[in-house]
Amino acid sequence: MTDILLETQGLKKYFNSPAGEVKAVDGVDLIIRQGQSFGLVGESGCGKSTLIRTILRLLEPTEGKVFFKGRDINSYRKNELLKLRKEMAMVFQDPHLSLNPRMTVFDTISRPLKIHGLARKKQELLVQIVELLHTMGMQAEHMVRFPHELSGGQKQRIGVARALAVEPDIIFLDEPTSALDVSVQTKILKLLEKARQERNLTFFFISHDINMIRVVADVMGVMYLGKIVEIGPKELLLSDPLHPYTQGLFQAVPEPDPDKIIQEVQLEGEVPSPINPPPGCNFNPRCPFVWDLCKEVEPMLKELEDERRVACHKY
Amino acid sequence: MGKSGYVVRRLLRTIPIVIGVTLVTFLILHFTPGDPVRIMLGPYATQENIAILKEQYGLDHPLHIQYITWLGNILQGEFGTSIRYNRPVLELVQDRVGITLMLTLSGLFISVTLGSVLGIFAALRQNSWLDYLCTFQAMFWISIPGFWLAIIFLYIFGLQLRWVPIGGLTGFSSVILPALVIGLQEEAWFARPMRAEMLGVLNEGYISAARAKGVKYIRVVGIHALRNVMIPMITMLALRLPWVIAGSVVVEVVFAWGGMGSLLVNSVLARDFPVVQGILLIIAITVVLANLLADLVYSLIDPRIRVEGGKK
Amino acid sequence: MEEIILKIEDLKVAFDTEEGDVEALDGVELEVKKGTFHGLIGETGCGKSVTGKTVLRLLDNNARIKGGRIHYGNIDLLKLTEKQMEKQIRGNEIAMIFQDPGSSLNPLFTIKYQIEEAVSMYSNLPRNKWNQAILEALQRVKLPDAANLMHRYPHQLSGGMKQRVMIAMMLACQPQLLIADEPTTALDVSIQAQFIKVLRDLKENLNLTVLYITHDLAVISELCDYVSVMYAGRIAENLTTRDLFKNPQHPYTDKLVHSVLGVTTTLEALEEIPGSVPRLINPPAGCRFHPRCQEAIAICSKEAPPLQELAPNHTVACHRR
Amino acid sequence: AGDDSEVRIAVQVEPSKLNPITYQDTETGFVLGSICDPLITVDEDGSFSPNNAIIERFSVEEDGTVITFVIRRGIKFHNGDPLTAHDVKFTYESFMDENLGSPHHRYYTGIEDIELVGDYILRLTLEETDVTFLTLARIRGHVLPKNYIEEVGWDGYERHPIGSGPYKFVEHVPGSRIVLEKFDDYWGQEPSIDRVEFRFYPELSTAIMALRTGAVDFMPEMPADEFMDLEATPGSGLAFGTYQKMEDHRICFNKREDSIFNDARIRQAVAYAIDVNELIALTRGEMAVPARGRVPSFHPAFAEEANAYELNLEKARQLLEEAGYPDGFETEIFAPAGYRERIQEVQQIQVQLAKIGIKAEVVTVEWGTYLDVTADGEAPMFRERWSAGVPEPIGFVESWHSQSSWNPIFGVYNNPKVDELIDEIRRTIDDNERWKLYHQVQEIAMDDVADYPLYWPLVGDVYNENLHIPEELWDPFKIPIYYINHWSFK
Amino acid sequence: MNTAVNIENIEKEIKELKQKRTSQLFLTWLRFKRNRLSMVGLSFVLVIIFIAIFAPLLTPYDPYDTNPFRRLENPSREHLLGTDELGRDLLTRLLYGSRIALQVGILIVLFEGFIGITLGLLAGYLGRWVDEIIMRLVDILRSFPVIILAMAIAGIMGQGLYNVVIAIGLVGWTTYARMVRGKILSIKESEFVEAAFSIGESTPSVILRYILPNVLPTAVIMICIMMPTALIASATLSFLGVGVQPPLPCWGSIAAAGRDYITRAPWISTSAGFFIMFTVLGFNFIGDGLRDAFDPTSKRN
Ligand SMILES: Nc1ncnc2c1ncn2[C@@H]1O[C@H](COP(=O)(O)OP(=O)(O)OP(=O)(O)O)[C@@H](O)[C@H]1O
Ligand SMILES: Nc1ncnc2c1ncn2[C@@H]1O[C@H](COP(=O)(O)OP(=O)(O)OP(=O)(O)O)[C@@H](O)[C@H]1O
Ligand SMILES: [Mg+2]
Ligand SMILES: [Mg+2]
Repeated sequence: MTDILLETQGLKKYFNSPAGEVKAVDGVDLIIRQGQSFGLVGESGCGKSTLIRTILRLLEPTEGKVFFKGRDINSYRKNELLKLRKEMAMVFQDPHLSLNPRMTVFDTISRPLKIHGLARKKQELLVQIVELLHTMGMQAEHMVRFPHELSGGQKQRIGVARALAVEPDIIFLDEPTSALDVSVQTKILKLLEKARQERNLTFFFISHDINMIRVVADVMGVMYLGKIVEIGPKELLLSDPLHPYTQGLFQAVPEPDPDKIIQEVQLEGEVPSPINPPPGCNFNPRCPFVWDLCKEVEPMLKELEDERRVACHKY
Repeated sequence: MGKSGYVVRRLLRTIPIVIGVTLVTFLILHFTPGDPVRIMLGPYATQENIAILKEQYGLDHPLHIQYITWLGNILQGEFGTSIRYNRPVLELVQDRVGITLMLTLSGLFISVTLGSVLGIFAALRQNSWLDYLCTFQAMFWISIPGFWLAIIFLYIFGLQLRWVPIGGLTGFSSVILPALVIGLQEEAWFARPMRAEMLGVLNEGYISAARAKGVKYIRVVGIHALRNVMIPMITMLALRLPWVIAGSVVVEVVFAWGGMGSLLVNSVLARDFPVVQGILLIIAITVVLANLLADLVYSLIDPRIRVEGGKK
Repeated sequence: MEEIILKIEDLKVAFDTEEGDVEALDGVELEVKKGTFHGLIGETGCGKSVTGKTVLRLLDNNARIKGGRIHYGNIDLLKLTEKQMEKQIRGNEIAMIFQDPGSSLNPLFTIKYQIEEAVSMYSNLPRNKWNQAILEALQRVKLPDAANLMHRYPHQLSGGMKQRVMIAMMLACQPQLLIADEPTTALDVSIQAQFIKVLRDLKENLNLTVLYITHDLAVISELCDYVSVMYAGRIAENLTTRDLFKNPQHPYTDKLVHSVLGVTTTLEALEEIPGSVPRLINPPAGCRFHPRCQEAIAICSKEAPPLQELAPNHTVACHRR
Repeated sequence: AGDDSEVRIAVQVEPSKLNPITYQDTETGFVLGSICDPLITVDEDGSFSPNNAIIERFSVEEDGTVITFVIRRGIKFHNGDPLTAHDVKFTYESFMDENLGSPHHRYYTGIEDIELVGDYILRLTLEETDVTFLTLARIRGHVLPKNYIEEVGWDGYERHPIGSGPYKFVEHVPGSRIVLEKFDDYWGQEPSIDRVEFRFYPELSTAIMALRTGAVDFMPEMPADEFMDLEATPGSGLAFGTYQKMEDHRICFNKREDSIFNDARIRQAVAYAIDVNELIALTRGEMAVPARGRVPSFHPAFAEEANAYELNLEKARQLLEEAGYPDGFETEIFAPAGYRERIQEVQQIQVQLAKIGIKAEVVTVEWGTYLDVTADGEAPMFRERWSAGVPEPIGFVESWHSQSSWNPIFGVYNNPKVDELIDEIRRTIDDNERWKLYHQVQEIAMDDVADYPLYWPLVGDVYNENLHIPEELWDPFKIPIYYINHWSFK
Repeated sequence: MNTAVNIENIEKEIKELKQKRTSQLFLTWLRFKRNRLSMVGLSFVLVIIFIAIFAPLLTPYDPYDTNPFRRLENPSREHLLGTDELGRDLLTRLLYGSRIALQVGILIVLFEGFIGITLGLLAGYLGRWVDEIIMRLVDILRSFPVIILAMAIAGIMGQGLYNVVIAIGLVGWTTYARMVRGKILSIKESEFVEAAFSIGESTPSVILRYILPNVLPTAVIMICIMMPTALIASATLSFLGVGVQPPLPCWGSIAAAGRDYITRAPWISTSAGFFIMFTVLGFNFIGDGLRDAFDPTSKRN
């Protein structure tokens, strides 16, 4: 068993909105180990993005702790935060929106290098950037381009290169391919995996596309309405989902197999609003196995064998 | 959040603005050099005369006392008494507000109808000569100073062609030119956004969806698109109001209409504090209220506002 | 042989833009059989939506239909006047659901009003029966509490509900053919699953013909009988859904199918199509796929391959087949 | 006008309050002129005359301290009340009442006593001999209805003023017009025109267009430029008339200690450098008489010997050199904004002064600010105008008196000799003696260049040629607009 | 592909980078150029700038040289547009007037632009009460008609060129502030700013490198769009008698002064008004073109 790289304890992030308090992340306990590729799935609005933004301290948590390499990241003072930024990096969902339209590729990638003092002289910068571009399957000529002069896939590769530039320990990937076409998606995923192997990186993927998480993750988590409902090694989770939500979700995924027998949908209704989540288990209004306890008591994330954990009163 | 909540919040937001407006109004006139009493009495005034009148009008008190007194009076509907006319400001305004209202409303009417029609046609016939003509004429009218346009119109249609009477409010035909000046100058502010909004709305999914249903194009434009375009147009209407009023000031001066505008200009020049303050305040509050009204009106048109408690 | 309800022949559409002409469609050919679900797939920008909109003649102002025929039954839609399209075809015969459920409903009108527009035009019911018809339309797509729901405004519905309202509205027109342009792309998996179920039910109960535009092969496999694969404004391959997964002939189809997550479940096995989708302003000569094709030969860069029939219900445009 | 019984008169400024005791502006005077009757009038030759006036006759006692008025009988106010000596007394008292805030208040402070000798005879007693009293305090012609004012109050009066004049007030539509109507019981010449409408045209060009299109019939005091232009336009359908206005135009200097113009040589230099003829050509064309003293040249008090400072740049430069400014200096010359002619002249003066090295920047400021800065000594030079009554021209010279309240307004002038002479003027009953004193004052002040007189304007009225205005009204002491009851349509 | 990095080649490419950067502007220029109206506008403005620079060479007269004996003359060989009410050559004054107009216009937009952009930046970036205060102030000022408030302000400070600038600017800045704030709010929330923070950029650096460059085009366009408003407002103030002082040859005051002579010398007002219209139209066309050129998404499609 490898070292724990990242751990969250009861992490919460609430937003104020005119309609009330949005409980976007509502008590998340997670453990990410060194070298893992962790994948978190969940439906739109369940708080995935907010979770990783809070872990990265791009948002201040409302409650709870995040330990990175054993140290509480809230104990980092403003000037130390820079260290943290070198160790954690992020790749964003929309390659187009996450690049400054007024910076060339060169500028975009050179910023992290400069900020963290990884290259000072122009020559050093050039060498490193070209190397990064080559890793990403791009050429030096791309350095002079502005984002709008690149294709979507190329932009996302720049986004990845920017994240890789600081040689971080962990990279958070917020649906890194959902804005891309299938054929391009493959390329990015492969490049990411290659980089992970070569640099011994830890990945934290989030996506609503179970098929993607299935392909890239070792360990998989399922999130529902601000909470993790189930977590465990990918194979086990896929073959034997425990939480009723996980089961329903996996069932709902259409399969590109014309021979598959089409099953009846089990997940009725929609994700409730995070402003007034149902009492007890969040999932109880949609759960086919609901009993009274579920409507009153919130299930904790229980540790099962094989590193699996699930938050359901059934277990 | 109910709709009444929205209305209340919107009303509350108006209060600091109204207070700010009164403060600005009050201060501006008080920092203005030139003693109102002296102007009133003219160059022949003696010191005693000045002192007596100052006391009479409370102009000898410290500024903040004057402000509070003034504000207190305003709240009671007392806008003070004109120094020059020796009549209540409100009465003076009442006498003239009709004229200004007629001018601004008829001007607005022309600009909104003309602007909307041109804007819609330009959008429907995008990139046609009509579209370019619409853009060009809109630019043309806003590139002309209002006073100049007024003078030229008067010169051509009044003096040379003698189509309309010159000066004063003497009947329907005398309203045409002044209203036209305001209308043309403002029309651009409706035509161009109307065109842009219309183009935007026509590209919306629900327009295609309505057409896919087989709804006639006229109906799609007239009902589905127009209603959506109305929301920004109402905002624009409120937004342009101060400009229309400013335009009507100039127009009133040129066309010798004795509305609030010319009263204001004369009073500014004569430092008739109470009148200027009163009118400035009335105009500013009208604008604030117009904005409020616009917001409320489109909360009626736009169902989204009722629930979300704010604009999208 | 099944009846062909829609037949597109050699359809060419271009857009005038500031940068030049975009040849969005360059000889699209496909046939939709009555009572089937016909999928249209391809990467972003390949012309799927343009094809759909051309059928209804709802293209943007800067579009030019440069040639081709669209046979609907025995009418050539491209020959009709705008009036005739409005009166006879749109809604009446062919209806269309657009990609984004949020923007396809007019935010300022109630659901009822928007469905009523359709009901009033196409059903021969007296006015007092309209409400009933609206209710039925909503219930047909399994919307709960339809009586209440129809008085709501679009923003008061969730994405999935809006999408179902859209179908209800289009079905209320009682069209023969429904064009659905990526109706599920914006939806979550669980909602998408519910939506697909609704469609499937409709297919069974109403004998609906649907031209289903998507880039999600999984959805195709669950819903469609036939598929057309598009690449850069042309049809690469017309085939059955089964063949798509089991027997793709065009190199592009092959790559596409195997680059789809889910079809392929390991990263190593995922196929990668080198290069990127060409821009349609100056598309490559010959076969538009040839710069990315590993099987390309000399002729591919010179001549555009015509669609040739390989088997019944299977045509492909490739020099190598 | 299409309707013969109505005359429409264009005025540029709207009368603010139709109150005879507080008004300042000419326009209010125009309106009140038809509503009220003058107490005393002045004849063509400039002497007091009871013709057309409320006073039938008046007499001044030997030492000049007692003045007796005999009021004409049979005069009625518009409300039917007879006009009596009580009303005249009331009017005088109103002027004297500080609380009513008449700007002319100070002219009446010399009144010791007002005595009603009968219903129609009134006796004023002055504290000391003041020959100028009658000129300065002739109630600007308007006798107020005592009973009416006591009944409706001053506010009420201002809303609906009445008098004994040929026309009665009908309505004031603020910002638009004032309408008067023929008063049937008028004692004097019966009006031939039934209605008079004063229309307000703040914009001169609009007013002129209105005149040209016949929308209005009469425009008093048309600016010279426009007057001459219209006059030269053939077929305009307009008629023209002029008269000299008792108004002097001058350049004033801030003569306070700290000012550069404290030095008389510099003022003289400026006087030599200014070419009055150019100024007249610029703004008035034919319509002005160059001023060489402070009193109109037709008046016996006019000082022929006073230095007129003909244009002489040599001399001007020499004076500057003597004063220690051989290369000139920089200064400012002020004019009130909106007063076109003054601004134009000031610009021309700027050009003229530049020739002797004085760089005068033109500053135009708002009327209100203008009054402040000129009175507070912040304007080194400024372009003023002053009108005063006749026959006694005291108004033109009195501001030179160091104790006069006008003195600071014109930049402070302090010359004991002049003070003495002006005091003497008031006490001197003999006309010829007094004229001589006037001569002396003017000679001294002109030598000093207390201020520099420019010209006397000729004022032109423009009217519809269908309107008949009797010849004799074109007189500085009559002025047609005060005699609308003598007008008629052809 | 060889992975060995050839520094020289890359440096060459960096040079290209600089060329490309200018070609960015060049692209914008191309888009701008395609718009016929904006080219017309540009030529109008260039003509005015040319006139402003070379005014003394274009006319033999002095704009201040009065001649009381040759006033209000009709256009003639000698005086192409005749003379004004002081006998000055009208054309000369109008030509020199372009200097004043440009000066006033530029000063106004710079002044109001500076205040507006600064306050807009502050409001947008700092948010909370700073935003609240600034935006309420904007609301308050916008409730007053500009001309009327400017008239009052010009009254306070006395007239003159700089006071006109301040008077108009004190209200005019609100437009910039609103625009800039709106823009910042959207940029602030954008993913690339978040990305910048995620790589460790400091707040000042984010403002400087990420926010400002993206606001700048908006600001530039704003300035071009506001120029006409500034010119017209200053002319209107002159008309109302509280503008630039005579004898400065300002178009607004020439038109205002000339209106008294409209029946006799209509060309005074007409030609001054024409100069204003010409310039304003030019700037309007340019502003319109720029808006399209800078923002390729808003192009007429
Ligand atoms: N700044 C914010 N203010 C208020 N509410 C917010 C804010 N950011 C996110 N939320 C709300 O928090 C909830 C979780 O949002 P989040 O973006 O984390 O979801 P997500 O799982 O990433 O969804 P998606 O798959 O759509 O990206 C949503 O309901 C969202 O509306
Ligand atoms: N109005 C237009 N003007 C110019 N080009 C257009 C226009 N509409 C579509 N295009 C171009 O036509 C091509 C086909 O567009 P289309 O919308 O049909 O793609 P699509 O296959 O539906 O893609 P997506 O999967 O992203 O919806 C694209 O390259 C697009 O850029
Ligand atoms: Mg997200
Ligand atoms: Mg599409």
